[in-house]
Amino acid sequence: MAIMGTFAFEEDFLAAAKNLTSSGFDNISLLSPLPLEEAQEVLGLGKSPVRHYSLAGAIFGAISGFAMAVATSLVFILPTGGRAIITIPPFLIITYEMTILFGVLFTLVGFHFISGLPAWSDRPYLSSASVDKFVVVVEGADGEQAARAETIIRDAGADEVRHVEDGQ
Amino acid sequence: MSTIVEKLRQYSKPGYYDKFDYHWTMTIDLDRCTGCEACVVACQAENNLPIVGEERFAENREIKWIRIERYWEGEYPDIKMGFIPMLCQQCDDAPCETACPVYATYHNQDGLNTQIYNRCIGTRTCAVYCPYEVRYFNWFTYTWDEPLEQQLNPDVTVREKGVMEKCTFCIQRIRIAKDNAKDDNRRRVRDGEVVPACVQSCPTEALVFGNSNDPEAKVSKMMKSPRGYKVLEELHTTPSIVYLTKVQS
Amino acid sequence: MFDHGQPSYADVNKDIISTMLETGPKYWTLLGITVSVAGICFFMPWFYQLIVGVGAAGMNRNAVWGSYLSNFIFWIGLSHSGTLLSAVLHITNSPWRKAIYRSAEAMTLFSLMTAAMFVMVHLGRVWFVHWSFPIPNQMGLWPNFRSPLMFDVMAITTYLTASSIFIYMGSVPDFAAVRDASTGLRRRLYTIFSFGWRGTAREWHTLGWAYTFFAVFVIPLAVSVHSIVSWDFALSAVPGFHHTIFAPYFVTGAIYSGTAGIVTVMYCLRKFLNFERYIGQVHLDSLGKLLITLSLIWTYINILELFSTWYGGTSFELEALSFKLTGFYAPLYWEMLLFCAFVPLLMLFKKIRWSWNKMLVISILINIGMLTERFIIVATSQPRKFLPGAFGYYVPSWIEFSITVGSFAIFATLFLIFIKWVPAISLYEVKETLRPLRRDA
Amino acid sequence: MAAIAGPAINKMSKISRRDLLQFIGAGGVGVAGGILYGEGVQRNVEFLIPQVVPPEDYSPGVATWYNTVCNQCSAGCGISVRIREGKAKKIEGNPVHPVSQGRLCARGQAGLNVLYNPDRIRTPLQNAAQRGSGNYAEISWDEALTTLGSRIGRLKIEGKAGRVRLLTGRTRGHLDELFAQFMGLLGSEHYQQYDFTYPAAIRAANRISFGVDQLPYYDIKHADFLLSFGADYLGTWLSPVHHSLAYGHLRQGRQGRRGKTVQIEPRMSLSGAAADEWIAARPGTEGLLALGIAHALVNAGNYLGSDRDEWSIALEAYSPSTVSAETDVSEESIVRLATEFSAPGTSLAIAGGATAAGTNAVASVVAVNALNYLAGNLGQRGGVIFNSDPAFSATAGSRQAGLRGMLDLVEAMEAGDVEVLLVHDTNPVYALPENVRFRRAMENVPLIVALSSFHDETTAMADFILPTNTYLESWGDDVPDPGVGFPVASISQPVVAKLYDTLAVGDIILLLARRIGGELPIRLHWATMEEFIKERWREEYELRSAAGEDQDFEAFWRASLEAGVWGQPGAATGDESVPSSSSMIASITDPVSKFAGSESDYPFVLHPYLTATFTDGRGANLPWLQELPDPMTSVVYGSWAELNPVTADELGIREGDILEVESPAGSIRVPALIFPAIRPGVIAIPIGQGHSAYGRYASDRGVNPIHIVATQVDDQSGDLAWAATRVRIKRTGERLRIIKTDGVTRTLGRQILGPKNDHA
Repeated sequence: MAIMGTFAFEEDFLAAAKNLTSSGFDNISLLSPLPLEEAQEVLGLGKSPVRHYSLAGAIFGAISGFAMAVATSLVFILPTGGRAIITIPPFLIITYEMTILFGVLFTLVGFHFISGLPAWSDRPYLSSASVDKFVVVVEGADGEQAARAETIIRDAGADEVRHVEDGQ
Repeated sequence: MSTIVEKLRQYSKPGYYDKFDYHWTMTIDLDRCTGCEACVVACQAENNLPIVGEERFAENREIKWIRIERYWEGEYPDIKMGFIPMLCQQCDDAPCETACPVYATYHNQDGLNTQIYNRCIGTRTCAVYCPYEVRYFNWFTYTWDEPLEQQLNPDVTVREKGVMEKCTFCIQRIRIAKDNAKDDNRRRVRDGEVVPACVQSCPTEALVFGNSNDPEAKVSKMMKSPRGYKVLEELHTTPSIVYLTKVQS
Repeated sequence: MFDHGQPSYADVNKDIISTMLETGPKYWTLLGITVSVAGICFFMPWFYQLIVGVGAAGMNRNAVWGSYLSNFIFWIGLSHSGTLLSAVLHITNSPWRKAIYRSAEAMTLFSLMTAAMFVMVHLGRVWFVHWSFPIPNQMGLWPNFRSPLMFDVMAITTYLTASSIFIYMGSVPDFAAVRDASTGLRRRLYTIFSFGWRGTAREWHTLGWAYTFFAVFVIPLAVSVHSIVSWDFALSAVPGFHHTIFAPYFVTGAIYSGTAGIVTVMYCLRKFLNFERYIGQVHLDSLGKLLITLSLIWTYINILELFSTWYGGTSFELEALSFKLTGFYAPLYWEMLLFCAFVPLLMLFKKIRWSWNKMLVISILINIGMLTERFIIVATSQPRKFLPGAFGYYVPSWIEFSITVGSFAIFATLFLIFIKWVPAISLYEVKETLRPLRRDA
Repeated sequence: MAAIAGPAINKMSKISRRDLLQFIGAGGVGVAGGILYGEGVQRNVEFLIPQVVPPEDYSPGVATWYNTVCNQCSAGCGISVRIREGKAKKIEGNPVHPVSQGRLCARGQAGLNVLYNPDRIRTPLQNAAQRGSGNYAEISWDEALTTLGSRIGRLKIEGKAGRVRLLTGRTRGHLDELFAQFMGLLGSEHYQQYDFTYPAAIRAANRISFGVDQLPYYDIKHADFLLSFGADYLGTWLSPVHHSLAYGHLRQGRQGRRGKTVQIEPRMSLSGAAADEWIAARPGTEGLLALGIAHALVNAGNYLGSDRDEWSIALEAYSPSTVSAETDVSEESIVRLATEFSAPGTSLAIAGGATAAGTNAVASVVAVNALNYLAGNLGQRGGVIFNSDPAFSATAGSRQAGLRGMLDLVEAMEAGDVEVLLVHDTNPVYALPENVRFRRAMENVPLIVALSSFHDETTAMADFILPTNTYLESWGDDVPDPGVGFPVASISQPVVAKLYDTLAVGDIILLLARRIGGELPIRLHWATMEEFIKERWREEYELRSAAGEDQDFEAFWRASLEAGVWGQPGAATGDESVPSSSSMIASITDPVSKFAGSESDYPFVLHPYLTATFTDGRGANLPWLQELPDPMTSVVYGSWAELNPVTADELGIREGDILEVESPAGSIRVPALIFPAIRPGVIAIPIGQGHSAYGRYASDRGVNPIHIVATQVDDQSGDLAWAATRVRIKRTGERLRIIKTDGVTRTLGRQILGPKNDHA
């Protein structure tokens, strides 16, 4: 059982969100057509752990990149141009590129883990949320809880409130 | 463990990690060279260089592993002509080698700068990097008018379109000489036992070829001549070909 | 910010998504043209060249590198428009970026692809190109990481990967919007594209962070890519190539031509997708200012290059210099200076900076200039190396010209396909620039 | 390879073992796309061993080397041919042969192009349409020989054998003897040779000066000072390879002694480029210059012979001052040359090229001979050494027709006195001036038979073409002329099985003799040329074995075959006896060439020159030589006319402007080339191109300057004075790109030829 409140105005939407959190609803999601700093603050989202992934990727890339270059020259001991077998400067360039490559890839992976995407299962959603409506979704609330949530949302000035079964 | 470390240390030093048995070297005495171009034909015959035809020459796409460059000095009547045979200098610090992304050209045990045709993907970077412009690219797959192909040397590959090629110091001859040396249990090839086609043909004996690791070899003696110099020395490609200047009287 | 009054959130969705859903005959004819030009001018000559050999092009002993490589540099350069620009502006969060960055990044992606095509065309034995990638194979072949060309391979593959991820992640919320606006197969497709994006605060938050990191990675990458391309030349001893200035020279040139490219694309988007409402004077003006700055830097570096060559004073360098300034290709050189150094100065006048048509002309001239610049670098240095006996010159063959033309068609084709699959303007970021509606409003 | 340890080598072997895998790999790639697939796979199948070092399991086949004689020019170098799987792969000099000593010139090595030339005639041919149409029908040998045999036989019976004529190129050794016998037995004294390059003047001059009718051995090798009057001894003169060897030795072969060379010629040749001093005397006055030097030499009292007074009288008229005015060579340099020439140490003067091809040719060479005499170079090491003892039959030279002989032949043909003309290995239609009208004269000959391996301008007129083996497929022998100072004879033997239905010239003659009948078959009883040669060698051997040779002939024969040459290095190096000077003094005449065409109408002197590659045009059908950049100009494929830059500026001529070069005898159109080392007022055009029918590589390419040479005879030698024609040039306004491999021919101050501070 989930309750969805649709707002036309950003300010009302945020107000509703605040009230809900302050009155102890923790399982709420705030759908908006554009990123809203305030909404994220309401949910108390601080620094995203994505950055750890980026760092890990970069480090991994750097090491593997350099390792690959050195390994190659040691496996194929083919002297070229009188240079050393292990020639640092060119290998640093390879390292550099690999650092970035894996940094990006890991960040991508990180994004998916943290945001929980892809998630194609049908979750409470209103298509207008991608246009101009702001939607508050309160999940796992039932009976008296639900009623409270609904009132809070209505008070905040929702255009409409609807009840949807979870996992529909 | 220590050996590994020490190998790594060794490998991170420039230069070659191993003392070669051979360092094939050529000296070219410009005081003997008459520019007759016997060497050019000798090379063409030995190394299956294509007959490219008039249009290709017009397009500057001829293939001549060794060519004679000519430079005038002065004006009529006090004018002099200087010939200089130009072929792959088999540089020890060859700019072309580092350029190849697929190791198609590298430095072999005899100090030769070798081109592996079937590894080449035709980026042509080596030719751009070569200051001596002695690398030649197969813009097309060349054919021979029957029965001229019967002359082709079976010891040398015919190159296909899209690969780079260049002077090899007649490596096929070197290989045969080495095999012979091996057969009669000599560690090294005797001096003068093997010479490239150009050296062999030179009517004035201007070209001398040999192993400069062997101080007794004729080439080692020639290299010591006060007239000796290397072309474009300032680029520090450390060529394996030493020229002896023409004496100006 | 908005020349024609502020649109509502709904308008934004309608205006932008409609350009994807409603496809008129004009689009199809345009697409038809670009596709056939690409086929006839690019692929047919290329296949011919594959059969006879690279000799089909005009390159010769004196210049084994030709227009294929100069085009390669040009397209790589063009690619610096998007990712770099959008990333930099994202981090410095300048609002005017938001309307244009999507298509700018698309440019990046597609010009990179075009550039990659030119590598293929350039190679003597393209059917073995996979040997230049670190792919384990039965022959035990493995690339030589000491080679500047390997730097290229690594850099460009990384760049391609990174910028495609960059543009895709930036578009995920918009894919969701398209999903919601469409039905049937398209809806199902975009459900997949959008990963089932709902636009929850958490999703926005994660995306924001990830996106910033992408940007952070992409900026140094973009810089390194063109530096590395320049090193293909600068690492050789060839007079005219062997300059320490080359890396900044190339990078500046790249951003320069890229930015000019954006102006051109903006113009087209405005014209053909009626985005007048979103792409306005402010964008044009800021781009114009950026272009002036870049042109000045570019000119400065050019002068530096000439100077250091002259100061080098060796017979080699001086010959290369005189050949560039007075030799076979001198007219091209001066044309380049005119288009890239002098014409852009016109943008100092607001009148010109604010006129779309004038800016279009200037931006195109700049890119013509840059195209010739790349060509001059390749074509004037090689034929004048160290041994005068091997001096010569190089003239592109008609096949090279045709392939050059075809490459633009390829780019256009990709772009046309793009605007039908991805919102050419970022919906949510435009919305960010709109004043939020208030009850009292 | 395993002999040398080391990772790099292991890698190399790995690479080679990868071939099949690579094929598979490429196949995998191919699946990606049609054309790439095709390319990837096909190429790899075709070149399964395409790499710089052959794979381990591929052991280099063993090549066999056969020694024989080069026939590409008349130097008679010994060559070794490398044979693999029955195919000739490479030609190199024969190390034991005294002429080539293991070295070989470009032309000699291009002999393989002769053997494997796509344009070779593969079966006997009979003219199917009217002459010159080049329209031939194939016939069998039997048919051809029977027809000819009966035709000639009838003439013989009718006693008209004199109406049969044999014209060959420079033929030496026992083939020459066979020809002579054949014609003799036939009853015709008309066996002549025509070779444009034959140094008739030198021979005649030696007869006059020294009373020896031969080409002496010029010992350049040991000379300290070499004075060459127009002789391009490194490119085309007499024996280039041998001279090159000598030159190398002269320059750097002796510790602390570097010989000096001076070249006197209007246009710088290879030898001129090599010389320390290049003097462009006024064309046609080189002989005069020689006399001037002689005068200075005698006056300076550097000649101490008893007959010095006679000399000074004879040379009175040629004081340096007068000579200087005539030759445009400064007085002091004449005197200097005289001193240097008579300075201690060996000196040598030689004459050739244009100097020996004027109307004054013999007189000039005589003058040069005088120089050698006065400096005491005769019979000396590093001087002129007479080949006292040729191995055998060095008489061939005396059959040289020269221009006079050819004019007689033309006359005879026009008068209808020639019934049958046998032509072999000579191309007079090409190598004679057009207004000799040789070609037109041939039309009056009822039956022309060409014995040749290739179609050329002369065979185009033949009714029958009998295809001959190339020199690499035939038996023969040769005595190098000039010799090397001691008796030498070389054997030439087939090195490969003949490629086509062809026969060696000797065998054709023998077969023909059989068909003709009469006493010919009895006297010429040998089945094959090989048999004939062998018998002759046996006779020679027995003759000489009296002079203390003591192995049996078979052994000797085998040894000679193996070595490809027989010689007596120990033998006397010519007679030291200095010939009497009286005849020489008597023969000193004013050696100034008379040019055809007045200076006013024809302001330029035409200087046709032989090139090291094509000589008299013979080499033009060899692709390797067509693709060999000209040593002095780097031009490939085609002709050009060289002008001095100054002259060119005056006339506003740029490289590539097509000029009409017109002489009193005719005109040709040829592109101009600005050549810095040519005397102003001289136009130099290389000989060799301009063939109309000489195979795919030579035909319709360039021009033939011989055709516009005025037909002037040098009276004393009877030879063509091909360097005595004046021309005028006109710009046609058309242009033609001259194909050169050179870029810029100045060093631009780059130290390419060595550091500027030269070690002298």
